[in-house]
Order: sequence, then structure tokens, then C-alpha cells
Amino acid sequence: MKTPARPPGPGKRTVLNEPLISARGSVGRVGYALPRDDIPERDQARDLPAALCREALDDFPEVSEGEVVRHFTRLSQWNMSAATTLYPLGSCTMKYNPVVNEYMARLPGLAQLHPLTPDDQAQGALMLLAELERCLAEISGMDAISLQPAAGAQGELTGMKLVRAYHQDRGTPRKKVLIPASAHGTNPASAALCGYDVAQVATGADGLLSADAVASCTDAEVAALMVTNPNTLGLFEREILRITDVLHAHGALVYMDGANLNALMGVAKPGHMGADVIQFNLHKTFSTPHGGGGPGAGPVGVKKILEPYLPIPRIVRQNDTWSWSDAAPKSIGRVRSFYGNFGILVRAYAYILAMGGDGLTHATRMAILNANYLRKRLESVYTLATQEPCMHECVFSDRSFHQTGVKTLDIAKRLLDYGFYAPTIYFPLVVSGALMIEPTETETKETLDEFADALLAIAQEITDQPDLLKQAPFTTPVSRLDETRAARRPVLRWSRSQDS
Amino acid sequence: MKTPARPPGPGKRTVLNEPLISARGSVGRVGYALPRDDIPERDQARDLPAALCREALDDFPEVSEGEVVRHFTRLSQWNMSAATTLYPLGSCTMKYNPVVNEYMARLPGLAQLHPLTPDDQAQGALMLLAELERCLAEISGMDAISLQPAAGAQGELTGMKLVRAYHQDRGTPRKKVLIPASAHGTNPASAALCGYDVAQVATGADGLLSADAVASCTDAEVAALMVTNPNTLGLFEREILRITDVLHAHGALVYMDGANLNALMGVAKPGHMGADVIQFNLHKTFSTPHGGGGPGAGPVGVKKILEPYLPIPRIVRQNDTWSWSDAAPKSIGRVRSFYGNFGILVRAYAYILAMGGDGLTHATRMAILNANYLRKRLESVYTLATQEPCMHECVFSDRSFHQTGVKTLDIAKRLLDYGFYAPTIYFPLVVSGALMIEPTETETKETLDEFADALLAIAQEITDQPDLLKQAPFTTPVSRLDETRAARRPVLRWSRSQDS
Amino acid sequence: MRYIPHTEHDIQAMLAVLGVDSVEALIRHLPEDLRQRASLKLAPGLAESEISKRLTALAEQQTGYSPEQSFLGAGAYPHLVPVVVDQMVQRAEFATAYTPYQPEVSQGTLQVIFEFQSLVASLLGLEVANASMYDGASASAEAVLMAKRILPKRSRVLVARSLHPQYRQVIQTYLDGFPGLSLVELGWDETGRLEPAALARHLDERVCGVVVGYPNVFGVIEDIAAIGRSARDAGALTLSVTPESVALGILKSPGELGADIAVAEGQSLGIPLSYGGPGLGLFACRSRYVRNMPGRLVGETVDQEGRSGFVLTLATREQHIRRERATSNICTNHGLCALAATVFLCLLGKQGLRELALRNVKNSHYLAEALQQTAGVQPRFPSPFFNEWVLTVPQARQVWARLKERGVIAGIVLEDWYADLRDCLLVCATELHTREAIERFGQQLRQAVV
Amino acid sequence: MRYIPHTEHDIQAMLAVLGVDSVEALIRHLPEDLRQRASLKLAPGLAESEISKRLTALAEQQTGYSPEQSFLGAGAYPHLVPVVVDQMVQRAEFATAYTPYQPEVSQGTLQVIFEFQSLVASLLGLEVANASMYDGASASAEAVLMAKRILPKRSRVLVARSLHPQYRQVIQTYLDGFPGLSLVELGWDETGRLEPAALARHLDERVCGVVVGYPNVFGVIEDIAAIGRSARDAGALTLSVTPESVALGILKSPGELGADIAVAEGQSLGIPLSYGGPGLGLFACRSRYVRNMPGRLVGETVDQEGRSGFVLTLATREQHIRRERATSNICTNHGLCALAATVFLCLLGKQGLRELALRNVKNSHYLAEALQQTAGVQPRFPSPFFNEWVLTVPQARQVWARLKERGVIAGIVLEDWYADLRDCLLVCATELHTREAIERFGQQLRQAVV
Ligand SMILES: Cc1ncc(COP(=O)(O)O)c(C=O)c1O
Ligand SMILES: Cc1ncc(COP(=O)(O)O)c(C=O)c1O
Repeated sequence: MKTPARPPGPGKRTVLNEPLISARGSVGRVGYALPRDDIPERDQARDLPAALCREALDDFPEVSEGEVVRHFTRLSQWNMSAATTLYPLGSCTMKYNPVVNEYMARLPGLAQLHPLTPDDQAQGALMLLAELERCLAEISGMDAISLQPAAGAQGELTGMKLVRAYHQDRGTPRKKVLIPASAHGTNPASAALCGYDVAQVATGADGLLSADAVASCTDAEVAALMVTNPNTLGLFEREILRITDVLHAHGALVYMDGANLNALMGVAKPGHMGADVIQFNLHKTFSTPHGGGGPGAGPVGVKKILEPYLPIPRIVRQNDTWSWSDAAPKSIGRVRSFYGNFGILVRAYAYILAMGGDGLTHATRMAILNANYLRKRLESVYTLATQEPCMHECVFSDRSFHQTGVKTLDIAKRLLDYGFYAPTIYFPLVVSGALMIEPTETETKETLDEFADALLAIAQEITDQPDLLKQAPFTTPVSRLDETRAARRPVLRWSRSQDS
Repeated sequence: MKTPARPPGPGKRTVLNEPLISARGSVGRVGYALPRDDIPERDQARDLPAALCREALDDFPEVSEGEVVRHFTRLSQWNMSAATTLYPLGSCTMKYNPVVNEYMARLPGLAQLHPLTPDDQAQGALMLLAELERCLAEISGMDAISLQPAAGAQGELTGMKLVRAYHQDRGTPRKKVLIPASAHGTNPASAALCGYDVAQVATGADGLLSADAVASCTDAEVAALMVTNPNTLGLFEREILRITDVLHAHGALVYMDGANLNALMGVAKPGHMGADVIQFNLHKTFSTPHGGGGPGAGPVGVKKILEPYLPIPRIVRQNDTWSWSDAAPKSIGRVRSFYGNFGILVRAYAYILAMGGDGLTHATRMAILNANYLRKRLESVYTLATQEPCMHECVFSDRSFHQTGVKTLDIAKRLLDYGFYAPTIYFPLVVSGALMIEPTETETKETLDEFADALLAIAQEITDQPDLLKQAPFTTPVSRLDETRAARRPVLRWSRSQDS
Repeated sequence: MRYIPHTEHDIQAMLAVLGVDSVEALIRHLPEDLRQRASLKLAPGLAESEISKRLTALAEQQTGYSPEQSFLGAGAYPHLVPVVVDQMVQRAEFATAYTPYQPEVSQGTLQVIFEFQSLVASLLGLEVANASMYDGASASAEAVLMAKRILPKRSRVLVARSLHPQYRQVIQTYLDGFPGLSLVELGWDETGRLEPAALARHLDERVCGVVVGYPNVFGVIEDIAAIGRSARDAGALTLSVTPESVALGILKSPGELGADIAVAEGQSLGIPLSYGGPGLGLFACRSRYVRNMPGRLVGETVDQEGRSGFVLTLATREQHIRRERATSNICTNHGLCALAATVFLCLLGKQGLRELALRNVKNSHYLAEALQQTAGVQPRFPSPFFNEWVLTVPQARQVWARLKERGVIAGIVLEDWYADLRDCLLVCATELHTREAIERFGQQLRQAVV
Repeated sequence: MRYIPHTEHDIQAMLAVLGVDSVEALIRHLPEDLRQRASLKLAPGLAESEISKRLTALAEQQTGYSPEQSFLGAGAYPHLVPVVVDQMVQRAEFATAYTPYQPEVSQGTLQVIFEFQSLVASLLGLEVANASMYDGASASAEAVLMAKRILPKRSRVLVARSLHPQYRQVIQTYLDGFPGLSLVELGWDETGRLEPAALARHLDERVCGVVVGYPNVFGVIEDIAAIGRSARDAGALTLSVTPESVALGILKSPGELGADIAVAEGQSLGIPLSYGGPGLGLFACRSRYVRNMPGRLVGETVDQEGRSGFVLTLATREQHIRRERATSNICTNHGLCALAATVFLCLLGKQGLRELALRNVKNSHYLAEALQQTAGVQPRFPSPFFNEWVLTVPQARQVWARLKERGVIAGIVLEDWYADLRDCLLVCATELHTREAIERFGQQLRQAVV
């Protein structure tokens, strides 16, 4: 482990600056060619009256194909990514994304399939989706699946709509949704989007939700509890069965945020814990690339009681043919066009095929092992958010270095100099200056050791040279950016003046 | 144009060191899976006696798939490349490599085709090759083509074998090959490989070959002249017709090194200049990626008189079917297995399809314009190797900065700090400290200006701070490497001790 | 397992550090009755070549479907995708990074999003665009909610019935249960455009926004300017929704016509059809509404040395800070699709997008002419269109089925979506439809209509 | 033109700087009678989608060829290629760089080559390997020339006739006209191995090297150790040639058996068949001969701060320095194929390459058994083999043709290569041949032999 110098030695760079693409190019330059036009000449103004037509797209680039390739290739190198380094973002499950899945999603028969292709001509795609539904049901212990939601948050929204439809259907619309303080921001946002009032349930000092705390908030106005298990501190909610019982006893439902399913595959099923509805984050647990911020996929799984409300269309089988059906009078409707992020679903399915049942179980176990190992290696120097045993991620707080003036943010920035992406920081909110580390099962022991060594070296730097940290990072394409200025005087697009 | 600082500001890097892959991994770790073995159990020792079997490949890596991806992805970022910056290597024609060609070469029907597939089942591939032969003949003005040679140098070898076979066939084997002093090293090496004595013809002070100089060396022992046109100074050999006449008058042949064909397409044909045989460097003129050093492809084109000697097999057409034929009693034989670098030939063919005849002509003209433009922008500060008008590349010498102690090498290294790859240096040998710049037609005027500005800024640095240049580069993954040590104590492979 | 690096030795070494004797010990704190004993009932893991075989078999089971002879549009459009787009999307540094929380090592993603925002704002003719939404449909729903945030006292949103029905369904789903906002649908007139009388009837001080397709699901080009004027007069916002973004290469932008919020489906911009997803939601608005916008935003700023750089900004709108009071629940968006669209738009550029749009106009109008050569076939709405339109065909459903048997997918039978539009087909032609395919469709139609 | 950026305006601006009025003026110095007036007779340029259509059509014109039912080997072998290999090969930083002349910005390529050299040296069991040659055949020829350089006084090279005939042809071509070196071919014995008597007869002080296939073209595993002993006794070098590198995952390495120079065709290591090219020449030798080696070499060294780094080294052997006295004329080699093989070997690793090799042994021997169930079919040489072998089949040529009609390519008819080997087929099975395909071949053979 070499400590990065300050200022660094010669940088590891082979690419210098890259301006905005709008600053490249030349009037009339092109990077495309349309196929030959063999259709007889037509009067364009007759086909489309000039009054409907826009002026030229003047601030669009005019660049050659080679310029485009160079521009984006250069830009790409300024990213850290899971393919180039440990990317231990807690709650995000940045595991290795198998390359074969990329090839599978691009098979012409899948990538070029129009969503309105008559069902009898799209049997392969339908079978794939039906099979994926079956796999997700088996893994989660839920009864029925809808693959439609485009991401975790849309899965939550869908799930809460189901809850709403359920209570409505029973003639007892309810007003409140309970959400633990440690929950991910999308949980309260999704509940609110469904018109629910959000009531926060306190998380215990141990980071866990107690059945008593839940019971004390639960009444006939509670539509559901949104609970994450393992929760955002990486802890398995040990009282989950008692908790879900409390809700069910009050006629309320349990929404389980399945973003942390990577800690459960083959180990425990949400369906057995009393969850009535969960979402899957396929881009996390099932290893589809995160794409710099999506696309992901957020299927929902439900118990039988909620099945009638699932989004339309649903896949149904008749004899040996699969088809889409809108015949679901109680359905909440649609949450997006067509059937879901098919390209992502293909990748997730390919991943499940590669892993098999035992492989998925092994993944979960190794994810837990990795997180515990890091926790152990760091706990003597960094303060754990809680002493409870962790599952697939571990959370530290900034308590031990409060007096040095060093903040969690500084540690995160300094880690970049050591060649690692930073963990999730300042989340969950219940932990002071949280540092939330999720290594995933695809990292090697050696990498974990290097990462732990880096964090330990940084701990030493906090003591020895706290100012160093406040200036970090030193080895990145840019140094710390002025976020205040960005928010005060937002510049959200290029302008012509900027280009020159 | 910002001058790079010394030492640089924070580097543009997001990736730090990457050890040898042998330093990664763990005993028993794997990065592969074979398909399920459904063949009945067999006695391995009966199939293959143990005495024939090796011990374990102990110094092979044991790494996961994710480790492999990360290792090579990280390493890739340490390269400059034509896709990320101007790569103005003279004589190498580092033009933009169209991405579509990569997809074409990977079409399963081409990429998975076994070379011994019966001809009637490989008609598409054969047609493609036949069509490519036709295109190359048209572009070069030669009568017949063999696509077999794997690279330019193998094309030269093939060509010289043809020359040899020709003279042999006439009962007058000859001993000598004339080669101008400015020639590429592969020319004399290829001639020597064919058993010829190499006689050097002096290049004139203007960088050109004179017919008189050639005539004074030509006698009945001369088998051929190997001439490059435009030559390696980027100059069109104006006396080429007189020169080739001299050779032919003596019963000798003319080999033209076609590596600089990018300067001639649609402008002039080697076949009209008296060339009897040329090689094409498809990786240069026809834009196939250089691959960090190949694979390329080096087809040869010949005049009718040499056709009988072309390598076997040749493509022949009967009615509407194409097939391979070995029926060429005078053939020199084979220079490699099968038919040539098919995957590269596909890319070159796709390139020709994209460009069309006019496009290729335009490419040549713009390549010439770009080189002349750079020449003009630099000539007042850098000393031109010759005042002759240049074609697709221009060559400067180190004469003007001899007294500063700065060498061509230093300028090359300093260019790296400015974000550009360096031109070819110290070649051609006839120019003192040559700096040989070939921008190609795919570079924009803006990039040429940035590059010229960088070279002008460096010229200023030569005057102001010559020591700076001798230390350059400052912004690269490593600084200048000790080449003497590498050669004195060669370490050509990893050793177990190194890994730990 | 090739994706999981742990050897038995690694595991033992790690357990030793942990001071436990088995991985099992790490999950022993889970309630006994929740711990799964049985293995997952999934097939054993496969090698790469087996996965490839399996999926190739499924991919090739799309019997009879031939893209060349399919004239399906209706919310998803076949267009050329330059391979450079795919090549850039495959760059692992883009594909395997996540939301750029650490800007110093995410400038690649951030600059791309900034460029994307710039291009989208320009395409939609508005001042600000966000970093992407899931798709056009959910973006429409978010736009409606945004209008409500801007005009919180108002309780209605008017939605053209001619807006793509899936988009309307999604808006409806998002609105269900959303407090104080209901949806009113407005019909179309004989031109296929939003019926002015209906608009006038419903446009009052209770209305926060008017939502209209541009082009609408019939391919008809709505008069956004007129609608916008009416809406503005009523103090309501105009929301335009474009399911086919290539149309904006030639049509006046929603912004210049007066839309306050414009959304679009960006699938046409370099994203494969992929059986309908992932798509790309484009979202733009006037800058005065930026703080009500859903989704991520990237802004330009400077670093400590004054160098320009990019960061996520105005995040106080978002769920991770504002939680239940956020402008949206969106978190993971469609970043990689935004990259694809950015590369696509850069390649096509100023000239290319227009040329592409015009080629769509030309091909589809040529097809329209070819189809109308069959007696009884005529355009349902006598209005200009971009690349799809509705035609009346006697016995449309049977004709559609007959054509399908001959390998031609004659768009969709519109009755499936609009019970009141009998004997109508919605067909589409893009730059990918060759003259031959178009003429063949014309001939086949003649034979199929008997 | 999308690949060429010059606008008319750019051209004018550049011409203005040059002080000339046209591009034409820049080539006016060319002799008038050489200046081409007519346009090139080539079709007009195509758009990307048109190129793709054209080439897809050609690619699909390989009528009737089905890789699953093809049992062709004979110098080119179908093997699994993990997609990671292709993904790395597509990294533009590798693909579009050239020979790493500037090591400071080429460490990616250089380190890969260093790793490649390490893996190849280990695979071939020798001390030094170079940065790659074109293919196995030309590498063999270069190996022969190298032997001559090492033993310049000697004038003969002995080549086993059982070496792949294309390799022999290439050696012959390289030797033609090469001063002072001629080729003598040695036959095989009844086991298919190099005939010891012939070797003994020819091995004298005129011989610089003995070249033998390992396995040879019949799939037979030669006794390199014995040959090596004889050669060493005669002061000659032993040159082994492996056309199927996967075999070296299980066979003893040429180096440990006593080969002085070992070459191989690396196509099997992650490189697609691609109708026979590009392949990959592997080349290794004892370290005392390194200065006689052809091709590039990468060595490890340190930079000015003492950090380890890689450079091209020992270049004084090469054409760009030594010119006509170079050890070879090779310049551009097969760098990207070397990258592919490196990635392939890293993925398979110590365990995988062996497992892969054993699977080849198993599948091919199962096939051998299946084929021998047909009366009259038997192995031509009673020797161990790796994954291909020669079988005697009554009326082989007709049987081959009948099988072809049934969709099975029964390897090659060996008589085409060896007139004296009548009624022989050379067939191959690898890990890609399924049990089903193998058994089907067995059945079809039974039906074809009548
Ligand atoms: C715990 C948790 N829940 C929900 C989400 C939301 O998922 P998505 O980003 O896919 O919308 C996330 C991730 O961002 C998460 O970590
Ligand atoms: C002028 C010239 N001739 C011949 C060659 C040899 O070509 P190759 O490297 O493809 O063997 C080259 C390039 O390296 C060259 O520049």
C-alpha cells in the first residue's frame, strides 16, 4: 500500500481536457449518412406545410464521426466505474456486471423486437419474461410478479398503488404509511406520491426497528408499513415477523423495500417474513450495469391478495402460447408504456441462468462475508454505527473524528486519491456522518484488504495531517467542485457564448 | 492553448497502478465455466497416457472474470490511441477507424466460418474477397491481386519472391536489389530475406530519387528497384516514369512499396508509374485498426507478367461459383496458412464500400491538404527536411535546435504532455533527427491547429527552458523509461518472485 | 463460480479474521424460522456458451416477425442506430458507473448529462431539461404532477383523448390517489386535432394544465400554439407530449409554440426497440419552473483551481434530501439511454436530424399514397402528419389478419385502443422502410382488401 | 463524408494559409501524364445501414454450413471464446493504438505484451517468447531461418512430412532463394510419428534443425524428447510446431521435452476462425538464442522515479535498425490477437486451460468411438491423439460427399493433401461439439458407408 503523495507525482493520465461537444465541429460538418433515397421525388411542402416546420437546430453540433468517437471515449476515461475499481457505494450493490449479458440483450431477435409485435410472433420474448417472473417469485417467496416498473422507486410507487387499491377495494381507504427513519428517501417520496401521509417510526439505538415501536404507531389509519430488510444499516430486522404481524393484525399491509435482496437470496425469503409486496432492484441484486444512473428495472412481487391489482398488461398462458392480457378489472393500470425495461430484464435473466439457485445463494453468502470482513478490519479505528451483526453492508459514523474537524466527506474525497470510489455518505440519515460500505460478493479478499488499508491509512492521516484531507482529492481530473455556486447560479446547458 | 505546467496540476487520472495479472488472483480461483459435460464417463488415462501429460501450468493466473475485466480495462486507459487523440505517426496513416467495420467483421457468418469449409458453402466469403481484389486493382492500376500476405512486410517478401520467380523463370536469376537510402527498414530486410544483395541508391539533397542516380547503379545483376512513392519524406518521386524505364530497359522489375497509397487514391495509380508489383497496407490506407501492432494485411498487386507467380491458392470463378484453386505451376507457393487476414480484409472492404470511389479520392486529397497545412504552419520554426512540396506527410529535421542540446526525442516526449501522441522520429534515416508527421484526412483543421500550436509552444520552450524538455514527459503514467537497462538486463517475462 | 472470486482458502482466511468458524455463523442471528433450508428451485448455473444458446433460441423464436415488413409505430419507432452509439454505450466506464455522487471521478458521466440537457432543451425549445426520466409515458405523468405543484390551488388537468392511450393510462395511475387532482379527457375534431370547443368548455380556473400529444397518437400534428394561447388565457400551463422525438427534427418545437413543459419519448434517438424498454423520458420546462422539476439536474461550476467542471445540482428538490416533500420519487433514471441519445444527436447533428425527419416524412407519405391506391382506403383525418397516420380500411381487422399471413404487419387495428374508431389502421413508415417494402405493402393491401 | 471532417469552409481557410487557390494546386507538381483524370470505377459510397445490409447478405450466403455439424480442424479449430475477450479487444485504446514507440503513453499495450510473452513462454515451456508473429505457419518458417542464423555453417533443415502441409509450403517459400539452406522432408512410420530411421539417416553435421509438428497434421503426438535427443547429438536444433495450442493445456510442453525453438498457432486461444485469419503466431526459444529471435520483444525496466514500466527492447535485431541484416523483416505483427490470447489465457487460467484440453480429449475420443462403430472404419494410426485424428473409411471421398449432403462436414479428405493417404478422413472434435452432434455424426456415417 503506497500512500498517495501530495501533490502527486506525475499523474496517470493519457488524456487531457475535453471541451463540450458544442465547442467542437465546423458549420456543415457531418457525422452520418442516410441510406440512399430511392423514393420518387416529392413536394415536401405539400407533405408537410412549411408553417409547421422549425428553423434549423442552431445549437446542435456539427461534427464528424471520428470527433464523436474521440469526444465520448475521452470523457469516459474520466469516470471511475465498477469495471475499473472497487465502487463500494452502500445500498447500490455495485457488483461485477457480466459482459455476456450485454451481448445477450443485443441479440437482434430481442433488441429489434417491436413491442406491438403480435403475441404469436413474440413467443420467445414472452417466454423469457414468464420464466423471469417465475425465478423472481421463487427467490423472493412472493406469489405473483409484475415486471413493468422501470426502477426501484417506480416499483415502490407501484407497490403503494397496490396497497391503496387493496384498501380502496375493501372500502377502507387509509391515510397513513409508516416508514422507519432509516429508510431510503424514495420510500417516503413514493408513499407521498400515492397521497399517503408519512409517519416516521423511530429506529432503535441498535439500528433496528422494534415491534413495540411499530405497534405504538399502528392504528386503523395505517395503510402499510414500508420496511427495508436488511435495513439501510445492513442489519436484518430481527423482529420482522412480529412487526409484520402487528400490521396485519390492524388490517394493514407490509411493503418491503427489496433493494437489499442481495443479502437474502437462498438465505431467507421476504415472502416468509410477512411482506405483502416488495420491489426488486434488478440493477442491484441481478447485476445489470448501473449505466451512470440507470436504466434499471424495479419489478414488484406480491402475495395472492394483491395480485388482482397488479399493473396491466399481464402475461398469461393458454395451452402452449403466451400472451399479454389487459383483463384485470381491479388493476391499478399502467405505470409506464409497454411491459418494462425489457433489455434490462434480459440481462437479469441471463444472470440468473449463469448463477443458478446455488450460485445465487453463494453470492449472498459471500456478499455477507465480504461486508463482515471489512467491518471487522475497520471497526477498531472507525466507529460502527451499531454493534449489531451486519449482513451485506456495514455502516460507520463520523463520531470518532468529530474533534479533528475532518468530515465524512473529506474521507470520501481522500479515498479517491487511493484509487477507490467512495462509499455512500450521509445516508442513512439516522447515523451521524454515515459512511455506508457495500463491497458485494464479486470483490476479492485482496481488494478488500487494499481498501481497508486505505481507510486505515486515511484514519492515520486524520490524526497526523487533517488539513490534507480537507483539500483532497489531489489526483482527479478536477479538484473539489463548488457546489454552492452551481446551485446559486445554475448553468444547466451550454450557451453559444460558452462555446467560443 | 494552455501550456502544460511542470510539475503538472492534479493529474487527469481516475486509475492508479495496475500490477501484473500474475500478482492478482488466488489459488483455485476461476474466471470461466465449461459447458456441462454430457458425454459418458471415460478413462482419461486410456485416451491420453499420463506420460504425455504436463504438470500444472503453475505460473498461469487464477483470477475471476471480474478481475480480468478490471485488469485489462485499467491497462487500456494507459494507452494513447487514435480514438482518443491525434496520433500523427508518419508512415503509419493513423486515420479514424470506422466502428461499423468492427461490427461487420464480427458477423457470425464471417467470424465463425472455418477456412476449410467447402467452397460451395462459402460463396459469400469468396465473393467478398473477389470483389475486394477488384477494388484494389482498380485503385492501384495493377492487373492481379493476392490477398494472402499478413502485413506490409510480408507483402514485400511476397513481392520480392515474385521478382525472383520471374527472373528464375527466364533463366536469369539476378543478385541485386536497389533500395533508396530513405526506404523503410522492411524493404532491405525483405529483399535480404529473398537472398538478394541490397545496394543502396542515394537520395538527392531534395529528398528525391533521380533517374540518373538509379541508372548509374543499374546493371544486368539488378533484379529490381524497391521504391516507395510518395517516398518516406512524403514526396512524390517526380522522375518515377524515367526511373522505372531505366529498370525495365535493363530487364529489371520495379517493386513499389504501397504503404503510402493514402496519398494516391484517385490521384495517380502505381500501375501507371511502371510498378510491376506493389503491396497494400490495408491497416493504413484502408483504415483497419492498428491493434497496438497488428493484425494488418498486406495484399500484393502485380502486372500481368507476374501473375503466374502469385501465391496459391487463388480465387477463380467458374460460371457463377467462386472457388480456390492451387492450379498455378509457377506460383511461389504460400506465405502463410489459408487465405490471408480475412477479418482485416472484411474491414477494408467495408471501408471501401463506405467511401466509394469519390470518397477515396476525397480522402487522399484531404490527407494531402492536411499535411501541407501542418507543414506550412510549422515551417517557419522547424526546419523542413526538404523544400519540395509534400504529399500526405511532412518531415522536419532537428537542425535548427542542434545547438540547444534538445533532441528530436525530447520534442516527442514533450508533445505527450500536450496531449498528443508523437510523430515518427528518427526515420527516414536520411534526415537528421527526423520528425515525420502524417496527420491523415480524418483530422479536423482545429486539431491540426492545436497540434501546430503545441509544436510552436515547444519550440519556444526549446529556447526558453531546454532542460524542461529533457525531462519531459511529466503527465504520463510513467516518466522516461530506462531503455538501456532494459536491453542490458532483459526481463522479458514475469517470474514468481516478482509477483509477491 | 467465475463471477465470485472466493476460494475455499480465501473464505477460511476471512473467517479466521472474523473469529468465526463458518459463513453460516454470520447469519445465525436471523430468526430460526426464517432461515431458508431448502435450495432455491432454479436450474443449475450455466456456462457462457449455454446461456448464449438458450437466449439465442428464445430470440429466434419470434416466428415470422420481419422488421422490414412491419409498419408498427404507435409509441415505438424503428430507426437507424449508428453503431458508434452502441460502442459508446458499451464503454464500461459509462455503463458500470452509477449516479455521479463523487463528481471529481464522474466528470465523464456528468459532462455527458450536461450535453444531454443542452440538446434536449434545444430540441424541445425550452430553457431547461433534466437528466432523463424513465420513458415518455411516466414523464407525462410527472409533468402533470409538476403542473399541479406550480398551480397547487388548481384541481384538474385536461388531457387530450388523442394522447397515446398508454400515456393516458399512466397519467391516470399516477393521479389515482394523488390528492386534489383529477383528469378530464377532451375529444378530437374531424381533423383529428383536439376539439377547440371541448377545450373552451373545460378550460377554467380549476385547470392547472392541458396535455396534448405532439404529434398525437393518430400522427396528427396538434396546434400547440392555439392550445397554448387558450391555456395561458385561463392561467393554465400547456404540456406537450411527443412520443416520436425524430418528429422534432422538423416540426416547430413545443417551446416556441408556447408549451410550458414538454416531454418526449427519446427511444427514437439511438435506442433499440428492445420490445418496448428501456426507453428514455425527455423532460424540459421554462427556467422559472426549474425548482418544481422532477429528476436530476447537472450544472456547470468550477473547481478549486477555477477549472470548469460539472456537478449534480438543485438536489434539494429530490427524494434523498426532501423525502416525502420531494418533487418526485425518481432516483435511478435512464442515464445510459441519455448517453445513447446524446451520441445519436451529436452524430446526426444539426443537419442530420432534420434530414432524418424529412426522410420519414417522405417515406411515410409515399406509403400513404401507395396504400390509398386501394379502393376504399383513405386517411381517417385530413391533416398533415409526420411518419404515422390513421387510415380507414374496409373490414380493417380482417385485412390486417390477411396481411399478417402474408408477412406484413399493417400497424395496429386502432379499434383495440379506441372502440369508436372502427375499421381504422394506424401505420407508420420510417427511413428504414425501403421503396420495395413500401410498394409491396401497397400491393399486398390491394390483394387483401376484397 | 462522415469520416472526413473538412467542410468547404475549412478547405478554403486552409488553402488561404497555404496561399494556393485549390487542392489541385497541391498536386500540380505530379507529372502531368500520371495525374488521374477519370474517377475510380467503384460504386458510390454507402451509408452504414447499407454496408451492414450488404455484408450481412454475404455473411448469410454461406449456404448449408453449420458449425455444429462441422468436424473440421486441420489447422483451424472452433473453440469457445468468452465474450470478455471480444470486449477487451474492442477497447479502442488497445485497438486503435499502434506499435508502442512512445512507451510513456503505451503502457497498456506494453504490459499486455509482457504478460503475453510470459504466458506463451510458460505454455511452450521455454524461457523467452516474443510479442507475436503472423501465424503458426510463417512463425515456423521464421524459426527455421533462426536455426540457420544460430548455426550459420549448416545448410539443411529436416522437416517432417507430417507437419501441416501449408506450414511446409510456407517454410519452402521462405527458403526458396534463401542462401545456403535447403529442406529435406522426412516420412512417418506406421504409428504416424516421424520415422526414426529416416531421421537417423539424415541427421548429420549439415543439419541445423529438425522441424516436427506437435501434434502433427494427423493429430499424432510426436516423440519430441526422442527427436530432441537425436538432434542434440548431431548438434542440431529441435523445432516444434503446434497448430492447435489448446493441446498444450495438457501435453508436455515442447520446451520440457527438449525443443530449442517452439512455435504455435494461437488461433485456438480466443480468436475467431474468421475464415482462417488473422491468426496468431506464438514463438519461443531458449534464452541463449534471444538475440537471434525474430519479432518484437517487450522488457521490464524502471522510469526516472524508479517505478516499474515496460519498453520495446533488444530492437537492434529488428529491421528498422538493422535493415538488411535484421533477424526478420516483420514489423506490424499480430498485437491485438496477442491481447485476445492473453485475456483468454487469464480467464481460463491454470485450471481452465487444462480442463478445456481434457474436454477436447474426451469429446474427440468419444467421437472416435462413435465413428468406429461403422464397419470398415478405423484409426489410420494407432497412436494417442489430442482432438483430431485420421480414420480410414472405405471410399472416403464418396462418403464425405454423402455426409455433406446430410449437413455433416466430415473433416477433410486427406488424399487432397497426401496423395498416398487414400480413403482417409481427418476429423476433429472440440468442446463445442455436443454429444448429440457427435452421435448424429456416428449415425450418419453408418448410413453413408454402404
Ligand atoms: C434501499 C433503497 N431503496 C430504494 C431505492 C430506489 O431504487 P431506484 O434507484 O432503482 O429507483 C434504492 C436505490 O437507489 C435503495 O438503495
Ligand atoms: C513505408 C513502409 N513500408 C512498409 C511498411 C511495413 O508494413 P507492415 O508494418 O504492415 O509490415 C511500413 C510500415 O510499418 C511502412 O511505413
